[in-house]
Amino acid sequence: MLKVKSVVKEFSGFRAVDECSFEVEKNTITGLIGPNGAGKTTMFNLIAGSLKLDQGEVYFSEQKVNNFAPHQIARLGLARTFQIPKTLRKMTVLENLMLVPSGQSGENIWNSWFRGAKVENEEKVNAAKAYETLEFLEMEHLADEMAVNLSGGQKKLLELGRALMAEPELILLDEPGAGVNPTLLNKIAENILKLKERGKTILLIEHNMDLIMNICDRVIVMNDGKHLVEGTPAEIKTNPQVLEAYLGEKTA
Amino acid sequence: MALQLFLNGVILGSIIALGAIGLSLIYGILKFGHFAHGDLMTLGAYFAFLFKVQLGLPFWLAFVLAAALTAGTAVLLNLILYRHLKKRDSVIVMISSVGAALIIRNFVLLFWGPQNKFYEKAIQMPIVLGDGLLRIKENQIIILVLALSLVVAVHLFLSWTKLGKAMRAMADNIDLAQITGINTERVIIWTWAMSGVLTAAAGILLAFDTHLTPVMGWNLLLPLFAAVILGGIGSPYGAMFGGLVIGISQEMSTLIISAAYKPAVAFTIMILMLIIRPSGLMGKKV
Amino acid sequence: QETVKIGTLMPLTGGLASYGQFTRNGTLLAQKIINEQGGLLGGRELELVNVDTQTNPQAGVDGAQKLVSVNGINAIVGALSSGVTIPVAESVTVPGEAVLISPSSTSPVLTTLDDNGYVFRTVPSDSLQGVVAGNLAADLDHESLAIIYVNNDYGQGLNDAVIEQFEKRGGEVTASIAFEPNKVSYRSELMDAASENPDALLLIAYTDDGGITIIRQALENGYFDQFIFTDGLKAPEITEGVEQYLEGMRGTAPTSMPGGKGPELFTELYEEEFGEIPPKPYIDTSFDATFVLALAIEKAGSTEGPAIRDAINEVLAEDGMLVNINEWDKAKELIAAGEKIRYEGASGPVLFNDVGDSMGAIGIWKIEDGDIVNESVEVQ
Amino acid sequence: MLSIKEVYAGYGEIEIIHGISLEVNEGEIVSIVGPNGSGKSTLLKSIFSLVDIMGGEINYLNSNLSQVNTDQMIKKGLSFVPQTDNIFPTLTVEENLELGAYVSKKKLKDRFDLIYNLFPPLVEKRKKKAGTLSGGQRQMVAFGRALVIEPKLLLLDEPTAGLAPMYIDLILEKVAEINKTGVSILMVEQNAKKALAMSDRGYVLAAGEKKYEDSGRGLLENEEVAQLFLGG
Amino acid sequence: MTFAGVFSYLVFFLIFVGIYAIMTLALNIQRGFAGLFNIGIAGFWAVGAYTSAIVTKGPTPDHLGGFGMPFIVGLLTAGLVASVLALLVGIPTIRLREDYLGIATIGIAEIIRLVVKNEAWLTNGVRGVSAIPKPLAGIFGSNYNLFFLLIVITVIVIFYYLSEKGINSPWGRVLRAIREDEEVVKAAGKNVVRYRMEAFILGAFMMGVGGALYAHFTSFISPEAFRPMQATFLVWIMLIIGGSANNFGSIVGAFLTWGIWTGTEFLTGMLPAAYTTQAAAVRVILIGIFLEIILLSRPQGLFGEKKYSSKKTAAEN
Ligand SMILES: Nc1ncnc2c1ncn2[C@@H]1O[C@H](COP(=O)(O)OP(=O)(O)OP(=O)(O)O)[C@@H](O)[C@H]1O
Ligand SMILES: Nc1ncnc2c1ncn2[C@@H]1O[C@H](COP(=O)(O)OP(=O)(O)OP(=O)(O)O)[C@@H](O)[C@H]1O
Ligand SMILES: CC(C)C[C@H](N)C(=O)O
Ligand SMILES: [Mg+2]
Ligand SMILES: [Mg+2]
Repeated sequence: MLKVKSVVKEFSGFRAVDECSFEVEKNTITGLIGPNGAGKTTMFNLIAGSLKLDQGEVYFSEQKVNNFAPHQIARLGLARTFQIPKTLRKMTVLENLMLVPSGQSGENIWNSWFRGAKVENEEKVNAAKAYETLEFLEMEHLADEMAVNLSGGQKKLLELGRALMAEPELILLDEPGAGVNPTLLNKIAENILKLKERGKTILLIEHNMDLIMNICDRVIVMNDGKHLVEGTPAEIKTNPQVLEAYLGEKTA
Repeated sequence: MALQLFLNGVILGSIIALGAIGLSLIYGILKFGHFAHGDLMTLGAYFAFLFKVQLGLPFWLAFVLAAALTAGTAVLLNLILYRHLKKRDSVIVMISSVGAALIIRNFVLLFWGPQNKFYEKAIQMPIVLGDGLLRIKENQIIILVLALSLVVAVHLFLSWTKLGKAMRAMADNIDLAQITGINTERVIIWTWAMSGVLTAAAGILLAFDTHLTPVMGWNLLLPLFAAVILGGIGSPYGAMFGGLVIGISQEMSTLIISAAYKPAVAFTIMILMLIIRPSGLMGKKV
Repeated sequence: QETVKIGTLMPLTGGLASYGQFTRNGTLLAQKIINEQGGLLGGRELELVNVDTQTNPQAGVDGAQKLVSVNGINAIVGALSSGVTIPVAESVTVPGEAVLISPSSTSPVLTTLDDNGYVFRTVPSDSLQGVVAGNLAADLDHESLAIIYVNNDYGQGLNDAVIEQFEKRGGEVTASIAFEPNKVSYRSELMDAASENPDALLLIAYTDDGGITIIRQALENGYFDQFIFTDGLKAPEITEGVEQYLEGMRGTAPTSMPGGKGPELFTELYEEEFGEIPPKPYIDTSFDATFVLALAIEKAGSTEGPAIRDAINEVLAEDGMLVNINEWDKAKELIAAGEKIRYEGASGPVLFNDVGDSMGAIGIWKIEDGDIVNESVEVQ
Repeated sequence: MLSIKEVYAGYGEIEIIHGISLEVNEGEIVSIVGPNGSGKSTLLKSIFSLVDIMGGEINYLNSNLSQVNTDQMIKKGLSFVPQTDNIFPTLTVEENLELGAYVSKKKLKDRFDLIYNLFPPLVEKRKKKAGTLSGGQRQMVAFGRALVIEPKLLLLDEPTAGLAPMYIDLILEKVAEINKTGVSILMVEQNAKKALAMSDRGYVLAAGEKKYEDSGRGLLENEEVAQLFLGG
Repeated sequence: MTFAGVFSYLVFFLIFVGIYAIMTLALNIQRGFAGLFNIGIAGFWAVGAYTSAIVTKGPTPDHLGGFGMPFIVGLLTAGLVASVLALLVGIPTIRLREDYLGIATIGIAEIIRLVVKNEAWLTNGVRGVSAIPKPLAGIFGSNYNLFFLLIVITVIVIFYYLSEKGINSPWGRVLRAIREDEEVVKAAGKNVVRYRMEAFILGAFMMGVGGALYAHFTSFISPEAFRPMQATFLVWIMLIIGGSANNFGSIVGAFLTWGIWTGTEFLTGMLPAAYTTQAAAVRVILIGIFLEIILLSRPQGLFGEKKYSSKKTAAEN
């Protein structure tokens, strides 16, 4: 599904990602963990096309996507969330979601001028889907709220919602749990599992070990921009390198 | 010829630099392009005219008084207008500054009329160097010396007081600056006052070199912005450098292209800059 | 009773601001005389509606547009600058069928303008001034000349005419450079003009939007010390602060024809009303333009454009009955009696040829003790 | 030392906090927990007048904060780490820390060493612009900045969000340590269990109102609270 | 003034309001909806005006021309050339941060003004292009302005309709989203640059057409007509006063602002001639003060930001 090969990214001489390689199997939940500054978010940005690779290759569904523009990769079926939530502030929550699906014919100005009926119909379908997503996130009551008025956690949920609307094959989630209330977090975990049931593939950055341990099939650990180790959650939990670099003695 | 043009460019460039420093700081901290900056420059020049010609004070005193009055005006603009619009879209503040520009320019027209004015009616003959290779007027030497001392003064001010750092911090995140204990209101006032002084100086020196007209500053506004962008928004040193580059390249350009297109040089450099390195030569990477 | 309106396009700001106030006085004086002597068209008062052209074609056209299409005015005095008059004529008054009389636009282009006979002027064309100026330069023993001229039809026309005459007299024009108004610095233009060390600079400009700046910058950078000026700079303002350098410099400008009592009478009436009359040109011709329009309206018995146009040449004739500038009453009686009029105007007798140009004289003026004095007159 | 009385606050016309009262006493650790959007951050911000205060009173060390300039508050030892936008991105890490000492006269080099000890990853980033740091590193800078002045009362808005597990425990440990040196702490945490476990007292907010108020332990043991707000 | 006088003044006034309203609608597409900070309106305006003038005028020795095309061809060509200009300007700058784009556009507008000023073979330089033909001149006699007003209104109605329709569609939603956060839109698989470009070009097209209407109405254009104050900032003031991102507000803003701009002319017209300069200055000062008062008291504009939405409420579902 996703293959990353010896990827390198430098920021003015500093190697944030350093010859890192890994693979993500179809229809799995893969955790990507590592200390702060290990290069996880940077790796996401490279995969999603928000940053340009210095070296290496990225394959998505067998296709080489090195240095595709973000929107091109998104169209191939990749969705991502942002670690620090980004919202369309002065648009409603519903619109935030309805924006996402690609190939809407009304996104072409000529169609919106001259093919009103077709556009209308598509919009209805689109709206229905958005409501579904909101229900899934238990945010229906916020449908008409401006996104700017959401709290930090609600914004994280909206991030997730947008990723869902894209009907992606692969979803990259950057710390969906950070700052989220524990009760809600349990729900997010359930939802991620449900996504997997629906056949999606998920790559997940998270510092919340409970979440990682409970839902991941495999876990990849990055450190200093490199691929450190990889294995099942249970293996990772007891790996001495991981303990030292990431979990700290106590958690073990 | 090239040497002469270079000298002319340095003179124009240092005037632009003086104006651009304040514009850049305001842009950085308050996040809007201050379109009344050129007209503040005009106002400064006319204040000096008031003191020097109409009231007959010596030049240095007129300079100081005019700078102080212009600084006061800048602070006042902030108090009456910009402060209240701060939380709004930066475009609103920008439009408000266009309004302020109109008011200032027409205030000048109202009180001093549209005709060209001079600090000294009598003209000054140039010092001719190297067998006509280089002509420089005494006034132009004064301009260079004054501009240089002001730039040094700004440098000392920014590095010896904590103000420089506070300004940079505010340019980054004004709310956080406030909870860090920076008295943001006061820093903003200082910023305006400092820009006021510098821009008045720019206006006075420009008029000193040529003459006063109510549109002198407005006409220089775009080169000022070009200098700011070239140097990187929010960077006072960048603005100085940008000003010089703009001034020199404008004047030297007449060697290659028609003088009529001189003003276009500033924009062209600016646009190239935006394309190649949007953060400016000395600006922060964003 | 409704007033009869005449529009005036006078610059109160911009390059010719220092002329506009006085030329406007000229029109006001005509208005005063006419209204004191019973108005026109059976006792209606004459009203002048002025628009400030800002010496700027755009503002001039916009203003004229309003005069014609909003105020319904079909007779206009103006504009001063040829650069304003020509577009006003082409874009507004000719298609709008309004009569336009310029008191000062001297560009030769006006002669050939395709105007359906709606455009007149009370001054001679620069084909005359150019000859006088070219001769002046040659008579001053200049062998070479640089010309800097304002980039409009006036500057260009006069520039061409001067070159032609000066070269005819064996001189060489080393540079001829057009400039844009309202720049802060003209050093590059001056540098070009001075590059071949000509004997003098002939400057065709208006005072406030470049002329004075060019003179000062030419002097202080040592580019020129000999100058010849034209009608756009015949104003004492140009010498302020540089008196000692300009002493003895000469220039040309249209002036009143010698003989005839119009000019003297005009000076007297003007000074009675407004105080001393400055040595600037076109105050008298502005008076005349207004007076002639009033005559034509009276003759036409209407304020419609075509009627006024036709009436102008019907009412004025070389061999008509003499009317002085303070004899509006008499003029009305003569018109009522169907007589033609020989108008002995403020600038001399006013008569138009079939393209609407009038005859005239060019004077040579000189700077003496910082003042402008008339030296001699050359007649066409 | 800090007492918030019946405060109403919000953004523009929207009222978010509906009359909340809260106390922090000398030497205490107090935690605020609650669902996302319940107004926790807004409440903290209201202490610094960063939001619109519509009613009530906030007192710190016997002075009414609405009448005091922010720099005065800092001088009196009040320090705040916001939840978001809590660093100066174009300034270097070191400059960020220096700004923490803005109101004090002396240079606090020894404090910096203490902070670098606390967060070793920052050492090699000293001269780097803070905006280029990873999420977790930024959090460290923000925390560090607030510690520079030796605060008397430290306000923390989710100090552990986005941190690697080893740092979560570390930070909470440091918080406890700092508290031992006499600094009072008021913090908002989503790591609610851990936070409450170390707190003297805790508040539960929901929908802009105070729902529960008890000792840390008390709240942890409260079935209802656990069910609704602590994830069972 | 007589009734006829008042009426013809009103018509004249409304034509200018209409031309400005077109500019404001166009700016609203760029700024209000797509967040594009164009302060080079004057450039597009000038290009539209000159294009139509050159295309429709008969042969002249003064500048490029002699095509003698019909008015409607002039309008469309003006819109197209302005669009091409937008494309060219947009290629390097449209990706930039919004205020950079702003300063780049104002710079380009100035360059255009310099070109218009200096390339006499093309535009007749500072002397301007005069005698630009008026469509169907001579047929309507003294009611001509009324006819022209109808043309202007027709153009406004078309542009208004297209703009509203576009903005309430998914296309508009993408634009508004870009204004909020580009990254999000990119992550959703949309080509941000293309959308911004479309909005920029569409707005430029409308500005070009507006410019053409202006040229044909005044029948004379020169570089002076395209100074930043009248041709750019006045449009901005109209947009802000009406309320950004609000098409109706844009039109009302144009009406009010132009009303004040010209209305004060009457006041100053009543003063003696000796005070003309002062009066003109006082007039502009008053306008400035009025603008500031509006900004301070109603920064969201008279009509505020309209809530455009591709789907309005849950109820519809
Ligand atoms: N734009 C940038 N310029 C320079 N350095 C950068 C930039 N972005 C990231 N870095 C550096 O790259 C490294 C990796 O950052 P990244 O954000 O990928 O970490 P992370 O693994 O996501 O950490 P966290 O868990 O704290 O979010 C960090 O040291 C950071 O300072
Ligand atoms: N700038 C703002 N303008 C308008 N409303 C806001 C703003 N910031 C927050 N809100 C609203 O205030 C409410 C409380 O937000 P706050 O950030 O205080 O929540 P919180 O309890 O800190 O949540 P979290 O745990 O998710 O950080 C939310 O409903 C949010 O919609
Ligand atoms: C008033 C005059 C200087 C005008 C000049 N003769 C011209 O035709 O433009
Ligand atoms: Mg990260
Ligand atoms: Mg919060």
